Amino acid sequence: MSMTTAISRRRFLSTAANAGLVTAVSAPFYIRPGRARAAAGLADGMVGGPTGFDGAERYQYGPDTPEARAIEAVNALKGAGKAPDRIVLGLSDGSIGQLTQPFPAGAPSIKELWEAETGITLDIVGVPNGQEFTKVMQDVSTKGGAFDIYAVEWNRLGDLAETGGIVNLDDYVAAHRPEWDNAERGYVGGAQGVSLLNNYRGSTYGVSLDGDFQIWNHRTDLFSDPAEQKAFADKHGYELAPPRTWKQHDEIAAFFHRPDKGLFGSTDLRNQGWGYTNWYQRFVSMASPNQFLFADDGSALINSEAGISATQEYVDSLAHHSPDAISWGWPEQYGNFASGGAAMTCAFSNLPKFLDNAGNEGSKVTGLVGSHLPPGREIDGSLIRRTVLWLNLSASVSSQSKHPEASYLLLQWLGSSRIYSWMTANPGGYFDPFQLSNFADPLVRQTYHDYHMDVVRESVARTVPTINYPGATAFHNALDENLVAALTGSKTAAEAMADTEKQWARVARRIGEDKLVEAIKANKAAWPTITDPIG
Amino acid sequence: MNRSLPFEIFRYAAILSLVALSLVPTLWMASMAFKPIAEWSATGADLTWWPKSPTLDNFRFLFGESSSELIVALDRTAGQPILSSLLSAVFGTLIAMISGTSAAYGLSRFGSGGNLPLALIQLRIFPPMAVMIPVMIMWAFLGLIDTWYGLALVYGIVTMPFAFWLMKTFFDDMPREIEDAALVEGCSRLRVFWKITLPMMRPALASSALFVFILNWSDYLIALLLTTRDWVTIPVYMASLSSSMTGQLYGAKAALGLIAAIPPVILGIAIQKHLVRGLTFGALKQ
Amino acid sequence: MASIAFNNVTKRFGDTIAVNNLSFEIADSEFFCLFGPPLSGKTTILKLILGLEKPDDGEILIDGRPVNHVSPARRNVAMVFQNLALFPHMSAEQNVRFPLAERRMDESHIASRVADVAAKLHIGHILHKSPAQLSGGERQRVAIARALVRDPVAYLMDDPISALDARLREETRVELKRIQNELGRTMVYVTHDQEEAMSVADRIAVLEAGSIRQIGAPSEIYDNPHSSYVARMLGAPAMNLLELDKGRASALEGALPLSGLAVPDGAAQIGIRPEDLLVGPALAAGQGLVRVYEVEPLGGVTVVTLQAGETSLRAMVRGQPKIDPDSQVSLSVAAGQACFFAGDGQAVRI
Amino acid sequence: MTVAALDTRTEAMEHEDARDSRKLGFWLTLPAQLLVLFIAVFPILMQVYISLTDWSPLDGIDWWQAHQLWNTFANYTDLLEDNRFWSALGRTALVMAICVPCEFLLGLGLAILFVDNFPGRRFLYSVLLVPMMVVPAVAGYMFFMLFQSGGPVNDILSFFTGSPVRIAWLSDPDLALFAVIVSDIWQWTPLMFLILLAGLVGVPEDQLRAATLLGASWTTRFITIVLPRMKTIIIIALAIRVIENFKVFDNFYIMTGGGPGVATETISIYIYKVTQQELIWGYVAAVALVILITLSVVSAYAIKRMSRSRELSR
Repeated sequence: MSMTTAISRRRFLSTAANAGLVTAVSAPFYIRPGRARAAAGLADGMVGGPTGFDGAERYQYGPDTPEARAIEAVNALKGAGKAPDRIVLGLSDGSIGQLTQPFPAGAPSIKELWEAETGITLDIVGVPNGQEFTKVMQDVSTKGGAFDIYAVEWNRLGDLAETGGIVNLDDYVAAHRPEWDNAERGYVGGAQGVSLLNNYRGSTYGVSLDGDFQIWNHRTDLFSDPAEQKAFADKHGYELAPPRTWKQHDEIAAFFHRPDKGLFGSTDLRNQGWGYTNWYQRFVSMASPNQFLFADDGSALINSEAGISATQEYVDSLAHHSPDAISWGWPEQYGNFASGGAAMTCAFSNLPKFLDNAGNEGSKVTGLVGSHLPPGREIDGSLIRRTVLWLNLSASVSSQSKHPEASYLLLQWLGSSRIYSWMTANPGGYFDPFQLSNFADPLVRQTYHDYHMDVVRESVARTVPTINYPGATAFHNALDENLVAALTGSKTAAEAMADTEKQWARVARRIGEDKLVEAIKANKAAWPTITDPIG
Repeated sequence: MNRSLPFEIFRYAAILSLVALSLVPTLWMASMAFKPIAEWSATGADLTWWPKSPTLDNFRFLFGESSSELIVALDRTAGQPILSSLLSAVFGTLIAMISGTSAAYGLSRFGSGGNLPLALIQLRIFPPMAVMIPVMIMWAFLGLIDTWYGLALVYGIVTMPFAFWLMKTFFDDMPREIEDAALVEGCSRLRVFWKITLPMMRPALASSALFVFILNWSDYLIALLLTTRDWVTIPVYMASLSSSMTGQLYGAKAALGLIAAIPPVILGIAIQKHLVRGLTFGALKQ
Repeated sequence: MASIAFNNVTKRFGDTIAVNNLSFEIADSEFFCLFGPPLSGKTTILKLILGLEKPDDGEILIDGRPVNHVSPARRNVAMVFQNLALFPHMSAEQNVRFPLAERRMDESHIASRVADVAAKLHIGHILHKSPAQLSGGERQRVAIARALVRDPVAYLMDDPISALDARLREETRVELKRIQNELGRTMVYVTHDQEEAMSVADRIAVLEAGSIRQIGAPSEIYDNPHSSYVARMLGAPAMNLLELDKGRASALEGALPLSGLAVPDGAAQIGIRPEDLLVGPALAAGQGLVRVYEVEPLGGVTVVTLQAGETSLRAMVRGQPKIDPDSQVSLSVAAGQACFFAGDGQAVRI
Repeated sequence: MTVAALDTRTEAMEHEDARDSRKLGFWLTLPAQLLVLFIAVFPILMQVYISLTDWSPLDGIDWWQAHQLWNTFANYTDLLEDNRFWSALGRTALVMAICVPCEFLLGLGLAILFVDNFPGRRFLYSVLLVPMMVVPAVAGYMFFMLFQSGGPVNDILSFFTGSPVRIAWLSDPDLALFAVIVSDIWQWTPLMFLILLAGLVGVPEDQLRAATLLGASWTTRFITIVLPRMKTIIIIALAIRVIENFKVFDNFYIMTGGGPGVATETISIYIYKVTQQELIWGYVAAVALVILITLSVVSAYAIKRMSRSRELSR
């Protein structure tokens, strides 16, 4: 299958070198990229974009698009001698493939295209998964200047902005108009979506390169098995189908939980830093339209009936999880699901892209994956279904970059609807779709599967942000520590919530309460209001 | 000692079972390194002790040949991290051995050094994690972040106490008359150290250097904090070996783990006969 | 060609005084023996001469020149250490040529000197071996060769042959004496073996606790010890010492007639060498007798141990006379062959 | 034959000679002294300074401006109430109290089994040293897999018990602690074995033989002759492991990340998390200084004790 064609490193290096060479020699022609490249297969009226494969024109751009403006502005900087020879981008190891591997067959890679259009080398430095923030803080606190662009979890945006380690991008946004809120192609939820993903305290500090919305998956072979359906209906009195409520979810998971046969009911619980997406989903759906974590005055709302019962449910759900659940990371979760080890799971939206993939010979669930909306609760006559945005890679420009504007322009080019759709369709990395144009794109839909894409789009509309203001990690660590204590039985649900509240108060004191209240308010604006009908 | 038959049987049984037990993790790693992806990708699901279809794919992958099954693009092969580990551990060992050995000699022969022994013990006991913030800031100021020599310098300093204590006991053990003889026969103090003492200490130097090297080679924490991209070491690089499709690349990790065991094992074999004597801190003098 | 002199030299190690205000002179070309029990300061004296230790007080002169501040390398003194101190990482030949090579002599000169000394000590056939491969005697000779290979002003030897077996020791001793004679060089020789000291030395210095008790030719010290300490140090079996009470050897209660001897005033002890203690048959009645405790025939002489009350005496008798253990014998002292010591151990003369 | 006279050099040169050898000692220890100062002076001064402030890299000001966030001793009083810190410290002590004796007893047992020659001794001896050569981070990954509920450890247990064992080692706080302790014991018993074997081989054989002739039983011989002779080496072996075990990080962190919850969080992992995730560096500095002072006092005392007992035994 051509989708999975990987190129060898050596071949890749030589292509990259050639591209660089050609550009260097002919750089002057690229001040107006469109004209120079028209002969190379661009569609009529297009000034840039990938070529060489069927449907390439969807990712090409005409003049006065965010992508074209970015390229033009970079080349203008270049002409003025204000552009660098290379831009260093620190990126999670697992995502690099999306920038360096050509996709689909016949296409250049993202990196090659950027270098061809601008003549600026894109130097991608891999950062181990999970160490992104550590590496960035090292660079910020030691003034290392190793990167022009940092790509870190979205939750850290507030922390990073407060360090002064990343650049406020407002002026560049105003000057180059990325059109992120475009109603047809832009972020889900328009300006609200942009504020959710890219802004901190009203200013743009990041450019989202990801859509880490936690999406539910199930095994279609199990759910459509007549024998299973009959057995389930006999037992619970309703049809076996992807769950609409948490109660159904827990019953179905318990029904399928057969550890001695290598099948777990659900596998969304994971270890430190990953596991509480499940808790979040249960907690925020406790009120209509949302159960918030903090009140407007900054006091925590978790040590409450809602918090305790969400925690109790969360602890009880361990019964239908892998016994190893709380030592797993997502890699173990994916591996288990790929080997057919779970009936349901909640994961990043790329799970079907990787595991329901004929190119993945290790996967036993190819063709057997289905997606469904998050379970919810019936409150005041409607169904509150909520999921969370967790992790999500965002790129920011380092304050130490000598060429912040050129770096921003790379991000504008990369993060705009046409190039991003093309990039996210590439199965070689973690970047997931999050823009309207992504969800509609046939190539993306082919990679991510039709059945999944619509569920993702609808889940996005039901997504609440996790904590993304200063102290995010400290808040999450305290919550995590207490949740695990509850899971392992060393604390009751009530004790866990009470202790979390105490520790949160201490974190808040250190951060500064004023700063926090403001950030909490800004964050609240990004919470969804959509509700579903019952039944 | 007793040589009764039941005793001998018990002895062999005890030895063999302990040896077998200690081998389990290593064998598991070795078998993992030669397993194709299908045999390790699912966590614990398909437990096989031996690779059903042994392959060198994991090693090939580390050195740049990407496997069609793994759809993962490494931004670099294992070559650079191996080089980084080698350079930083070797030069760290040199720094530790040179400064530690000469200080040990100075203290053993001339009583110089004052509180050095205590300072060195404290240096060794102190968890490096607790000073990493100022060290990071210092290293940044000196431009040593993400360089192999910056890493080698830290390694040299934190393992120097080991080199110092080991070598000091050897110097204390060495008969003074041999050096005296060389002095009488026309050598200067420094020349005695160079021509007589050091060559005589070759076995001691070799075994001390091996232990210091193993300590440096094993480090994960310091390299994690002092390198960012060009000079990450093997243990840090190992964290990069994961793929979006299959999760942790245990096969590749195991293969790299096997490669990482090669230098210490080779050194260990090379100095095997001095090994036992090497770590006793002079306690055998009696 | 050099004399070596100590002028009021003192050396302390912490609270211990290793060498106490020592003054003596070793003549040029002399075979000088330092003799004393362990820890009496013998080795320290050698180290002071070598410059491996610096005196705390006093002055050391070599050939009349003060050398307190001269480094060992420049004193041009050769040394054979007690534990030999061969360089274990070098072959025997490299060991032997080391002193010359360190002095940057030219290769042909070195080669001929090494060949010379190897021939002299009969070690030509083992030069290629490493010290670990050599026997004790071979190592000894390599160490001596390393000292002899160059032309120092003096040779110092610290008990160099103590590790050898008796026969080899005797051979080497003779050889050393011969070589020293031949080279005509000053030799300072440390030993704890009185026989060795007696046989090779031109002069012996008897040491006790960092001080020299007596210096002199072997025969002079043997015949005329200045103190009971020195008297007992030399001679085997050691000199018999008996308490005197009113001119009589009190322990023997008249069994030892001293009437033929002139006992000087103030003498508290009488010293009789075993060969001067004459054993005779029990003859005259009324003569005190002593019981024979043990008889050791040694070939040329026989050592007879006698027991009188708490006191035991040893006599050395020529040949192998027939004396039975537990028999009673009479004793006498050879004419004029007794020494007398005062209460403080100093010799008392008439 | 010519006789070389005493080397004649100027007095000045001779005096220089004596000074040289005194100076040599100074120069030889100098590099080590400088390196220690280099790694100690600035970090300690900086830690003292920022430990009195609320400074964090998140504040966006450089560390020397930390006085703007002066809090006097707030970090130190916080430390007194920081249960996570104290429990991490207690856990580190607990890990040490289990690991070191286990490694010691296993190492001693192995050393006793290996002290006499037997066919295959050399080979088995080399095999036993292999765990020491495995990079701890690698060992961490390996043990993570070994202890999965469907992993090899349970497989072996199933084999011996005859019924399928599916223990979730790393998800249970107590079992996870057990698992990381096992990995530490696996990795470091060989070192103990190596040191103790050297000690055993060093016990003079004639003493043992004499005791055997006198009819002493094996245990008596071991307790009355072997152990006393090995006293120093046992202390050294224990000291090395106590020192290194106190700092344990790599394999623990990779196996469990300190989890589940904080069940395997040692002091190094605790500091790592607070440093790298919560970024409250002023507080970390206070923690570091408290540890430094405690360790200095303890080690100075231990050295004094040890050198005294050594003098006594001489």
